[in-house]
Amino acid sequence: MKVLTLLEAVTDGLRSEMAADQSVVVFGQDVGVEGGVFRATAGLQKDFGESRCFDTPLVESGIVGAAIGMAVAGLRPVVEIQFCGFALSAFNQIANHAARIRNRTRGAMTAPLVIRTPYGGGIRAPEHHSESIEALFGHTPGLKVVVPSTPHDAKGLLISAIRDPDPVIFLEPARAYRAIRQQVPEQSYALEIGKAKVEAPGDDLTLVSYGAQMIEARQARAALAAEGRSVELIDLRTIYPFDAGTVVESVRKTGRLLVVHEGPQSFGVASELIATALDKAFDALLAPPARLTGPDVIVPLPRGERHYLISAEQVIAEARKVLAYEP
Amino acid sequence: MKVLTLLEAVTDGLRSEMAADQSVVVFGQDVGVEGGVFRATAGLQKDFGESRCFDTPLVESGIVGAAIGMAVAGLRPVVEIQFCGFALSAFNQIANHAARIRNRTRGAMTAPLVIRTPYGGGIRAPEHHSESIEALFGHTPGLKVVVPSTPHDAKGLLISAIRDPDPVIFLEPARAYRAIRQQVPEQSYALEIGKAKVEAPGDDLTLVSYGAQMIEARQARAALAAEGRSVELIDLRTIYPFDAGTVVESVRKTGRLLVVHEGPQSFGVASELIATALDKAFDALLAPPARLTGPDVIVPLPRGERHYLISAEQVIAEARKVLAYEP
Amino acid sequence: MGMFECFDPREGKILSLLDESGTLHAPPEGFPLLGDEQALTAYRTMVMARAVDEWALSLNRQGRMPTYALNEGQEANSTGALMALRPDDWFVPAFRELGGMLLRGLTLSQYYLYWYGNEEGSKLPPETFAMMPIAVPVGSHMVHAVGIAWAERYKGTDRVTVTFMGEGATSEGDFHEACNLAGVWKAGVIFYVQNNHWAISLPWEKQSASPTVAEKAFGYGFEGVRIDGNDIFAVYAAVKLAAERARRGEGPTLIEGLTYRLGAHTTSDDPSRYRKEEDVKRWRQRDPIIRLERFLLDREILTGEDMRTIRDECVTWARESFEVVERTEDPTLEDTFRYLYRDMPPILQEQLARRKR
Amino acid sequence: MGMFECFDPREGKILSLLDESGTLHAPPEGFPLLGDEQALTAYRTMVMARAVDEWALSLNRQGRMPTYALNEGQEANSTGALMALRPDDWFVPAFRELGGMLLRGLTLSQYYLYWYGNEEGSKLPPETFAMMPIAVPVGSHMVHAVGIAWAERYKGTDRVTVTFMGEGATSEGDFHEACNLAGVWKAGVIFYVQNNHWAISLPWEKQSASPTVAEKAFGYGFEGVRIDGNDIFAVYAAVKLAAERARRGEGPTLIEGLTYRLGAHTTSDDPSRYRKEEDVKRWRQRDPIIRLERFLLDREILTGEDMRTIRDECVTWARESFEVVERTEDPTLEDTFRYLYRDMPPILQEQLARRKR
Ligand SMILES: Cc1ncc(C[n+]2csc(CCOP(=O)(O)OP(=O)(O)O)c2C)c(N)n1
Ligand SMILES: Cc1ncc(C[n+]2csc(CCOP(=O)(O)OP(=O)(O)O)c2C)c(N)n1
Ligand SMILES: [Mg+2]
Ligand SMILES: [Mg+2]
Repeated sequence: MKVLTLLEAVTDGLRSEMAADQSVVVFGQDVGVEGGVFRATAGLQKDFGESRCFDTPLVESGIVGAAIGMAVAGLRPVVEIQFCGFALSAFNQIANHAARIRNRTRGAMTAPLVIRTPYGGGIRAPEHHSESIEALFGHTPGLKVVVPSTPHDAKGLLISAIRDPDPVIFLEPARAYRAIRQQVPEQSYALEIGKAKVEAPGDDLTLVSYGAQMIEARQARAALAAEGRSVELIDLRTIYPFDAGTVVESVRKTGRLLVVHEGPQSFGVASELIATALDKAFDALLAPPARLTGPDVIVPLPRGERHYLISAEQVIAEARKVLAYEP
Repeated sequence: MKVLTLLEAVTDGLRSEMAADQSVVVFGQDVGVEGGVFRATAGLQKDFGESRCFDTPLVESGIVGAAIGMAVAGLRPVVEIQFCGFALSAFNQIANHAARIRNRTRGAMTAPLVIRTPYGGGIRAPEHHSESIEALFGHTPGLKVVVPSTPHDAKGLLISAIRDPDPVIFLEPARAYRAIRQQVPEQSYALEIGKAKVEAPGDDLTLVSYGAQMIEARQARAALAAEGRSVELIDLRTIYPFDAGTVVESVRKTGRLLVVHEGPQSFGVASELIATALDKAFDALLAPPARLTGPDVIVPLPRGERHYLISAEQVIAEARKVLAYEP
Repeated sequence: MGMFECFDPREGKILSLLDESGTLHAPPEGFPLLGDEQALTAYRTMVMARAVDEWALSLNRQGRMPTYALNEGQEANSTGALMALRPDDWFVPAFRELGGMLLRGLTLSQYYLYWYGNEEGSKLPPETFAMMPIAVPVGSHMVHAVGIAWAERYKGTDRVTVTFMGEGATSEGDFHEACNLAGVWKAGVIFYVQNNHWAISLPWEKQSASPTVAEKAFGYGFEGVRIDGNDIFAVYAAVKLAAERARRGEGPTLIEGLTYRLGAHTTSDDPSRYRKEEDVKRWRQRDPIIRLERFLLDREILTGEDMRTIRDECVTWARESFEVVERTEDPTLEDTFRYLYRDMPPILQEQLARRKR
Repeated sequence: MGMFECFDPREGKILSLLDESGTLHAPPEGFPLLGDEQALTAYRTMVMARAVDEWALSLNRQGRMPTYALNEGQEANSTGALMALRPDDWFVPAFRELGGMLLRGLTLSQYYLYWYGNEEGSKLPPETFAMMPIAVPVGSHMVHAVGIAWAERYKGTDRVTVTFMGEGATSEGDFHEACNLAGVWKAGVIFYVQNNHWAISLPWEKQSASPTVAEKAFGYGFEGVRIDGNDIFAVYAAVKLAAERARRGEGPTLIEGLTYRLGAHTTSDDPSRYRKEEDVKRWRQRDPIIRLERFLLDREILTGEDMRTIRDECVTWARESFEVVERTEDPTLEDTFRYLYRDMPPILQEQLARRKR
């Protein structure tokens, strides 16, 4: 075991897969010499050589497109897009090719690539550095979308993502990069994609979140516990294919659901989870499932960002409402 | 009045705004000499000249990006993307610039452009010609997303889209282009964006759809009426900002909701409408709101497309289930 | 640089060996020539491609075939190119490379199956074909070729990659990113641009203000050359030289094959709206097949009789192949769900089960 | 073509007038020269830009300023360019064009406000500034400039448009689409590339295999020229000529200004990880401000005393301007919702109301 930040756990995950599998190559803007703008690839070029970890020109679409070709030719490319907002210039390659090559060729070809990119706000950054676009990827058939919230999950899920036979969008919560330190096993381990985690059991309310927002979700659960309210906290971890089973099972038990996340509300993750819970747990519902999400606005620049981000207090207040609802 | 197809109504709408407003310019691939691959711009170059309607090279991102510049400089560009699947290469320009320029400049600049593009399946086309990506645009703050289902709405909504001070994605249901003919006023008229239309009143079930899928929704309503079930049929018409009020009011009345559309289920339009209805009509619900949508798969090529498209029979069957549900 | 020194496109030079009369002109020193046997193979391939197109067109008119894109007039480009490559070299097509696909051993029925609207038509195991499926989003596939070329070098093979595109595709941003990456990586890739003068209704002159496509290569630090794309000998020579260069690790080459789309853009298009019959007529004189026929006759490699036989065989094969297609089972509901991921996730299993009811 | 004939970048030519010793060399026939008064304005502008950067850097170190991108060493590029243009010509910047922004009348406090993290910093009424806001997605804004240039021609004005980008931005697909459209439309746009040799940690040699950025222009059918971007006279002359050409309706020009990013990429970057101090030192010799100072002293347009005064004024102005920023109200919750659409739709009104509770 060693104590790592989420950021260090990402590097550790890359390192262990690169050591284990020659076909894993890491590239993107400034990932080589510089070791990444967040330092997620620090030391990899030095230790594995320029052919295993290298810098590319400023070409998001080209990076993903080339990775598709490499993957079809048998490699396991892991590319970094500096901020998820810049992945939009690669959206055509991601949605129209990476996500489709297996279906297009009836399984004759696959694109087992990983696109790593930081997402989310709260880092006092310029425009386009704070977006949460997981739902855009989740709505795109053929992609897997993973979001770790802890160092331990970050390493285990990244390793699974690299080994996955299909393209995986690996969204790293920038705000949590250095916020949490945790014991992480030295050796390599894989955590199953598509499985949510019941982080803490509870009976009165099911609270679902993921990524950096888990920080406030945990604080809220603790505060509510102090009030004698028992909240079951679920870390979704995979946006697609999401773990409806775990969420529904919990809702059938608690009868109350609150989904909290940063991204825009409309056509977002909370809406999907609520519609799904409804399909399968309508009769068990004691209160209308609730959403506490970012509004349908553009993430404000640093001086206004507090109006956008969701605080523990807001989670607590919303949870109280759901708990107080009388059928 | 004149009888027009949806396609002709689009041309008519373009024509009347071009005649009314010198700042309206129409461009895109093959829209000039050729008059568009679907003929939506047929005759416009001849009648308004090359400076008002012209062809561009093969540059989706460039078309939208240039339109943004023109719009900022005071014009009203209306661009065509040949099929919505190809709009993904312009997604960065659409989401990171067109949708943001007003907020970025605190209202000092705006990008009042319209992106017209056919969407949806059922036209026996090659890959990438049959997608439904309205939810991707709907999840992008700063955009308006409009989908007409009739010739009359197509003309009126397109005129509003062109006059709108903000960017509008105008999705034209390719399967409905020539399927319906309808009386359309000669003169120019604008229909409000953001308003759904209660196409037919009913008491037992609220059936919401839009675009080409309205064809089967109408058939289903008729069939169910024959069984003595009264269905309120709502044409959503605007995907964003969608008309929650009209949908909720109807659901409060009927207590039952079924949303039907072609696009993928997860993080889609039906999920959003259901989550919204829940927020505001939970106590009025007699049955779990239901979704009948495209699965989370890639639209099959023509020989398999019937497995993807939703038939009137399927709508009827699903509606019967919702109607039969006993609380 | 220098391989194509004598054919700098910026000086208006064009590589052409077999002229319209079927006369073969001596190539410059060191330029490879198709042998008689190869010329014959090329001929059979091009005639087959032509027959496949003609039958597809009539099937479309009969309502038996959906939208289909024709190769008519452009056959020499992919045919000559694929003959100049090894069977294990990667082939990343656009959608008008039927000749090349036939040379790769793609069965006609599978080719027809694709256009018929069945994904099985693109089921192309790399170890069998080393060929990517048809890419519908114009201009988006060349960057895949660059990635493939990078991967082969990484794996230590000497396989090179050829990717095709139309002149219209060169306007797309991904063309630029592909060329720039190829230049920086010195990737073993050949960008073969079929400049057929039209992108649906847009003529080449309005596609770019650059006098040629070929010279765009210099802005990426590699060489571009313009050739007569209706001249099977010129295509073969240029691609062969570019491939040798790529194999030696000397990086990419851009080849602009001047050709012409004799038919409609696809069966859904009506070119009379935007171009004059005269222009088409002029290009019919330059038909790559007629030219090769004259050559083969002069050299007495084939008789007119042989040619009629070959054409008849091709027509028959085309018809028989399509009958196979019409007898082929349509994709099932399961097929629609099965290939999204290697292992179908529970959410798709459930959506599938629900559809089955 | 031909305006820059004598400076074909493909022949290694570079336009430079004011050398590092401050000596002004006679320009070629017909090349405009900055007058003494203008040279003075340029100097004040560049010194101001430098002072603004230095104060921002120290504010960042004090934790009073978030991530900030510096202009140090590149000031002559946007300063010279904007001096060569009319106030109503459009200016579409990247994010290292402080000199040009100051010449456009942007107040320092508004400039600081942007980097401070307040959208009000980008509130730029076109009729006042004819300037687009800073574009963060690298390479994506040049195509806006092409659209603006098209619109001005359509409206019948003779306003031209200049857009700036770094050499790294030229790799993005949108650069290609912008140049191609500009060529086809003969748009009145000037592509000014600040080749500061670095894109964060990537050196220009690894950004593209093309020997120069300038020659990329020829692949789009227009001219490109390489100039000494640390030479205010060369910048002024090149942009002036390109602007006249654009105004005459003769289309776009690409200007590659050779310059250097003396500081870190942004205040969050540590260049010691990827580049040697020697290189930076060498470029410090070529500092555009020192060079101009020598010229102004030789010509006795300014004394050392004057210069110290100017610098002190600038420092004071910078500090005062930032105090204004720190006194500025932060955006309100309403502001976060108000500017998505001209009229706030019900769904946003409701989300806003809910947040207020
Ligand atoms: C990204 C994209 N935009 C538009 C289309 C529609 N389309 C199909 S082929 C074509 C023209 C392509 O021209 P070119 O690249 O010259 O190839 P050619 O058809 O001449 O062989 C267009 C516009 C498409 N398939 N993909
Ligand atoms: C599309 C996009 N990708 C990545 C980034 C992160 N980024 C900001 S500036 C920069 C380097 C830009 O280099 P260049 O264009 O040469 O401009 P310079 O910084 O040298 O002025 C990068 C990679 C971005 N802002 N946008
Ligand atoms: Mg073409
Ligand atoms: Mg740079």
